[in-house]
Amino acid sequence: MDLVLAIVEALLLVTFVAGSAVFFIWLERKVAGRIQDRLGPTRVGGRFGWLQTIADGIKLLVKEDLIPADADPMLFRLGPYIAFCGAFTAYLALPFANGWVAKPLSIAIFFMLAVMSTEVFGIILAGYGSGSKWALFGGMREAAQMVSYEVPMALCVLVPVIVAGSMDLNYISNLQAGGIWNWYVFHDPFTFLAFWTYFTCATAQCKRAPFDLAEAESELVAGFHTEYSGLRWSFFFMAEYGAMFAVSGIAVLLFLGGWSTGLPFVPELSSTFATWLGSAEEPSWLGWVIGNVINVVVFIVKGWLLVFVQMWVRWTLPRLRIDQVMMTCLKYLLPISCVLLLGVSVWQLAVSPWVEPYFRYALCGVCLALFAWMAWKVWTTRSRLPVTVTGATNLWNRGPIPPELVQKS
Amino acid sequence: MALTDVLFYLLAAMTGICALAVVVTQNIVRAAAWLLFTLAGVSGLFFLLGADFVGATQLLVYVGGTLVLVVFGVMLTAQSPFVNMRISAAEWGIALAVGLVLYGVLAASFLISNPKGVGDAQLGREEMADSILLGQALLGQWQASPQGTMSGLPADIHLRNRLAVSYLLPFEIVSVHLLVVLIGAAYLARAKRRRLAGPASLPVDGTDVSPPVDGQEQPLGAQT
Amino acid sequence: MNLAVGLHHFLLLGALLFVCGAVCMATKRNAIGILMGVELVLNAATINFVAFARYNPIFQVEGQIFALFVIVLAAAEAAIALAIVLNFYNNHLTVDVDTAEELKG
Amino acid sequence: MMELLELFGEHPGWYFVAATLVPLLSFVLILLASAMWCALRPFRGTPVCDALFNLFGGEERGRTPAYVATGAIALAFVLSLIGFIRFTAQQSQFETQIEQSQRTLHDLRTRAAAAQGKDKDELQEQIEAEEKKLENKEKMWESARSYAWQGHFDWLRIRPAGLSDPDRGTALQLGFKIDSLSALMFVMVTFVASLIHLFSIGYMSEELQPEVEDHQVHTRYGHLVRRGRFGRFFMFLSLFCFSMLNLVLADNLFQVFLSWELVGICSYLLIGFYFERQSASNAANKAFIVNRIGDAGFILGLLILWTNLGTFHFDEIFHRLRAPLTDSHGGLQLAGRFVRGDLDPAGAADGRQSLKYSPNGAQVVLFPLPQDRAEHYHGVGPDRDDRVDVFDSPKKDQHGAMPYWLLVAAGLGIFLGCVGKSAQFPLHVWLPDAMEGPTPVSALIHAATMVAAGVYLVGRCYPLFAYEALLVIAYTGGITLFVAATIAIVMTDIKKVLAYSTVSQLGYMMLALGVGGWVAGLFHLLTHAFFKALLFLCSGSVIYGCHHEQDMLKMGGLYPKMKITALTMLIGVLAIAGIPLFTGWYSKDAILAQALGFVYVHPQHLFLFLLPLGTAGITAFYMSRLWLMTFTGKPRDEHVYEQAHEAPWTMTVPLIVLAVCSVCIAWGWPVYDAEASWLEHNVHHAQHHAVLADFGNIDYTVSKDHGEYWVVAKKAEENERLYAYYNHHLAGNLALGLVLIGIVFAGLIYWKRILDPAEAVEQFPGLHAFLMDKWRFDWLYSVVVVRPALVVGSWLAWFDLRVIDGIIHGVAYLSVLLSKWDGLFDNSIIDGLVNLVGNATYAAGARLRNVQTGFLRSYVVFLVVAAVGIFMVLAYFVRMAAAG
Repeated sequence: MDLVLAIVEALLLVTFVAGSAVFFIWLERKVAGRIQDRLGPTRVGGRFGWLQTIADGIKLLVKEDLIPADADPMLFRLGPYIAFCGAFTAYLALPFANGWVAKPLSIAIFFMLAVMSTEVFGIILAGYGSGSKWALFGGMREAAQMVSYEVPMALCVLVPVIVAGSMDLNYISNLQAGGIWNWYVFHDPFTFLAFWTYFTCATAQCKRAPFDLAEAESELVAGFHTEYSGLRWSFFFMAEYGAMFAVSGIAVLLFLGGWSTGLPFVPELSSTFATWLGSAEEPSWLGWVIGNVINVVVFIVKGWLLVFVQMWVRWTLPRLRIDQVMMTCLKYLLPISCVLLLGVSVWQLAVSPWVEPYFRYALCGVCLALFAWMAWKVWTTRSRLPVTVTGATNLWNRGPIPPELVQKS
Repeated sequence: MALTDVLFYLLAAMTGICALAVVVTQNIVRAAAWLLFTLAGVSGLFFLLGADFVGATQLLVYVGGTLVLVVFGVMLTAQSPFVNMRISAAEWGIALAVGLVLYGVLAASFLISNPKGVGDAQLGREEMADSILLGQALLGQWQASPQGTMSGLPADIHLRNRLAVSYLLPFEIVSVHLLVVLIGAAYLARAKRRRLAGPASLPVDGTDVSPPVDGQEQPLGAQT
Repeated sequence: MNLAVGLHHFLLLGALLFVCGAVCMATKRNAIGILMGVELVLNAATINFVAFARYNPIFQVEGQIFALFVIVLAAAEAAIALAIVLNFYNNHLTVDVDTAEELKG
Repeated sequence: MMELLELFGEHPGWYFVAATLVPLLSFVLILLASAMWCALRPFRGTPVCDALFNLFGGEERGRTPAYVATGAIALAFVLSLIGFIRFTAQQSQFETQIEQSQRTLHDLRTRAAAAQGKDKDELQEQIEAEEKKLENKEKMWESARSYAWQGHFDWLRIRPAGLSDPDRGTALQLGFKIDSLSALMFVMVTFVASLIHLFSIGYMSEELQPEVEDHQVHTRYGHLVRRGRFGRFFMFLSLFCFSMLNLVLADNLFQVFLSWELVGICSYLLIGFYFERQSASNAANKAFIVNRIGDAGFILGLLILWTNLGTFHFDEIFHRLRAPLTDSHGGLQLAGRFVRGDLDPAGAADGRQSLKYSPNGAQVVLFPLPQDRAEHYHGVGPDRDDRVDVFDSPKKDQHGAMPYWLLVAAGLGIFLGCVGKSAQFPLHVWLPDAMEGPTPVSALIHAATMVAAGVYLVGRCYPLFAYEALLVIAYTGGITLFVAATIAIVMTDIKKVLAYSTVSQLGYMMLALGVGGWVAGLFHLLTHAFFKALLFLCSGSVIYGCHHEQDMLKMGGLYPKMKITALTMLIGVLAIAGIPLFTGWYSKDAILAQALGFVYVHPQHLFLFLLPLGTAGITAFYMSRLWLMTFTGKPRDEHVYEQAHEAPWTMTVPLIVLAVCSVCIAWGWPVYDAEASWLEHNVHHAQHHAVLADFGNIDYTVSKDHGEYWVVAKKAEENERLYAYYNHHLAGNLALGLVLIGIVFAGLIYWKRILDPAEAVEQFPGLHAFLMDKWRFDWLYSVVVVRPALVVGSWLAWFDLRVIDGIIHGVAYLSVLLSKWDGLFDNSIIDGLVNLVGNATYAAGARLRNVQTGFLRSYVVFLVVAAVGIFMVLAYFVRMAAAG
């Protein structure tokens, strides 16, 4: 029986990862098109260009699998699977809703970090096994980058863990139910900073721009997957997008209140519905399911938002140099994360009893105000987005736009 | 033949076979790959045993850290991946013989001493100390000292200093030791000038392993 | 010997890993290969610890904690060993331990 | 530092200790610096060594040693001056009170005589009160008279084997005893020595050059050329001063003996300063050996005292030997004298013997220590019961007895040491030869340090000299002063004349001590120090000015060339001649007066007055001869005259200072009163009451309730002191007449040149030759002592070479033979075994080497195999254990 349950869960997760990968590829194209004025994605592929992705999938499925002559076949084959397994296994401990998790672990976040750290190895093997110096360089760079970015990432993860006092993601996100000010990102200055630091590290961890030195086309052709094609190649990208959503999910669960809607005075949904439909004595599992479905939706939306931010950053910022990447990690992010860790410990011990919960309210208010102001600016400027003939965008332009610059469409 | 038993046999088979593969393979990078599966299998066994924390640590430290380190070592020190470092068949024979004897001795030792095994404990019984218990033991809040005389300790030791035994101090010591080791390793392996002038011989597969200049391929040396 | 998994099976597996590690150390000329052998041996020890922790309630805490220590110290050992290997490589341009025989009597 | 200051504060005696140690410090400093210099010299070239080398003086070491030594001795002078002032201040407060109360008493009496009625009664009461006060003052006066600072610590303690507790056993002590005598000696020695140091800076300046050519040493290659020894000279001077000061400081005979020998070695080193010169090294050896003869006697005396008294401490010795002043019934008739008696065989009981008092007994009573509790003591003597029980081996707090002849022998032995040091009659021969040393050294030896030591020691040990010993001292002094004076007449070497004058002056001192003029002798010692130092430095200045020309026959008419030297030397001459108001006058007249008093009481010793009296005239004669020959008339040697010049200031300033001192150092008030000398008054404080007991006829019959004893003249015609006191001017005038005659003679002969000394020589050729040969003492000694000693020595040498060395060689040969066999044994068997073991080990190692392949994997295999083996063995044993 439990065997069947395990298989079902695995299938669900696989479908989710693969599906989200497909969705992300589509989203990436659209975002890139929007941000960089790439006309293709805004035109082809039927409505919203959904056919393009399907075509890509079919192409990858039917494409021939090349193995270079002086590659090490075994390692060459092993690479993608290991990478994908790394990313995929992380989902085992990722709760999508209250109690909806494949393998409830009391050390879920630790487990996720651990298995995601094995993804490196697949990339190394791929880079080495390809028997190409570009692949080798890419793999080495990637490995160095991921190994070193794991450290500040783990430290930043520890910050909310200290606040919550547990490594159980489910428990942590339940702690953040209720008003948006209960989210740990607003809990104290250190968690606030830890969120941004974590997000940076996570971006680098799943080798997204501006840290995608591995596939720096300008320097090495396509990094560790230069020699790959077809399905194995797509495994890498499934791993990448899976990892993207995984780290985003971790961020959501740790900082952004997990599946809590953030609406004030709304407690955790599933138990609410359960007691609402049933009673406090015997809560109805239907209400539980309904609440959890809403939770899943909320959670996934939050995760997708973060993924969208990652894409936004990717298509906005230029790529760093490898030594700059390393310097950023080891000279800046690592000390910062250490300071955050110490600071949050001190805060929890000494400061928190005095300022709770007013600091949360204040920080939350400030951030919301800031966000609202930025959204307002974006909204107001987006209505008359100037597109210059050179195609460069200028978001923060003030004042009337010279009419000859406005492109008639 | 419960599911856990099946899983055990699968994982054990994978672990053992990959370990043997580590021994027999001649390509060091392949050996590293086999070692990866071995370690992963071991961690899987830990999860199977219910030791989640240890398993996760195994994954994080070994697979994510040590093994990558090893592979980096391979990459940094590879003249050519297929350079011949074989040993004579005689040595193979000796090593295998000794290994078999050792295995026989080890197996015999506990098979003979206790044919039926310690109790009839089955996997799945939830008596494994979970991570919370582990943390409490580290902090000394939960009694973490041997109770029985199996370890040669007197039977009443837990009566007197039951709460006293805490693994926090060893843990701290180990962590400090780890820090010291990392610093020392970074110092040892810092980027030095090669003794031999001129570029190293190019490997047959064209992998350029000339000494790193900006340290981008030398995680030990350049990053600290 | 019953198929129901018991302590024996883990001990046998640990013994197998131990022997593999020993043989690996004994048959590799590559310094890093020898390092892998060491890792195998340490893993064998870890397996035994955790297995005892599982099957002997007396050790259900110690087993895991010692396993943790073993893992951490193994990491430290690997770091140092690799540093040494790198130095060795810088000096000998090879990682063949047979070339390290300056002190051979 | 603070502790040291507090020490100074609480015990002023430490001033003098410090003053003693400072020269030693400078000696050590210079020694170390020179040692470093010599050690660094070979390593010049490296910068560090060069820096150090220059720090220690560099190639040409400057005057630094001189400055160090001079500064040290000057500091010592300052310290001892402060100590002296504090001492006299503490001492004289008693007397001032006494004098003031006496004055009040006197005018009270006069007013009482004048007044009548009831105020007369009041005055009477006041008078009685004042008298009662004065009685106590008399006690204070006595305590002031014997006032002293002392302190000592055990240097090394001699105790019987197995005796562990530190208090028992006898200790050799180091300590200091400061009474007014030693305080004065300190001031004198340090002062004169400082001036001599200053003088030497100029005089020894040629030693500064890195290469000095010694014109008196002829080698195959011409004159000797050596490195200058400036620093060495001042190093020795410092050591010399330290030894002398330590000698003066000492409170026990042992310490005295130590410094005694130190002085001897210093004199040896300094007399032989130009040791390349044959004459200098001979003189040094002579001085040293002659002093050894004296020291043999000294050691003898020390041994006698140690065996009989078990102590070296002055006060203890004196307390043991001399009768106490009072006992529980008041003053004693024999107070302060030796109490002699005979042991009668009867009455011997439990280790004691009964000793019966008799004036000429064969034994001397040793009195118990301590004597501060006179109440519990019952005296011995005619006025008490004339028996006392003495122990065979008495402890310090018991009565004892020692043979009188041993006491005399001890005194004579110690005096023999003094004879050697102070160059008295039989052993005076070394002093004139000591002129070979540099002139400042001669000045130091003659004025302050060495020869003064003998006289000082005699004065210190006075209470242990028996009557016979004192007589010997007196006659020795008399003979010495006459002999030396006669020789000095004919000497033409300017320094030799001064040397012989020194000898004769020391004879004066000895004579004075012998005839009971304790104060006079030491007083003369002090004054003589000043003017003799002056004279020597003047002669040094003359020699320096005449380019090391010492012969007076080549001098003359130098007055215009060196006025300062001439005038200061004239002052010295007048002082030593005893012209009134010069220092010599006070002291010499005191000696003559004492001798006169002695001769008056003991007419059989008439010579003890005639010799010094006549010698006073002779002294005046040869001293004025010296001065006139040197400075007046027309020059005898044009070359010397042309070259002559005045000395630099470093040499003239000491002359002037010393001249002033030798004029007015002894003045008192009124100046013309010979008895009122301030210096004599001060020396008088230190006089031991034994002197009074022997020569003063102290009357102790005053009853106890009247207070302590004091001095009164019982029978003036039996009291040398009082007679001397009353006839001071008689003796002084006689001497003055002779002095004037001598001076006139000298003036006629050597200044006006009316009389020709050559004629006198022709008239008495034998006498002249005899005097020129210094009474043929050297010949006598060489015949009586040296040659026999050489012959005996040759015999001993033969015995040594043939017999002793023969035995030694035989033994050596045998041992060589033995060791050869032993060597064979060693090489074959012992080494064989050792090599066997070594080879076996080596072979085993060579076998085992194969195991150490250097291949890691083989090690692993060994490891595993070993583990398996151990495991199986263990399992086997476990099985055995399980099986039971």
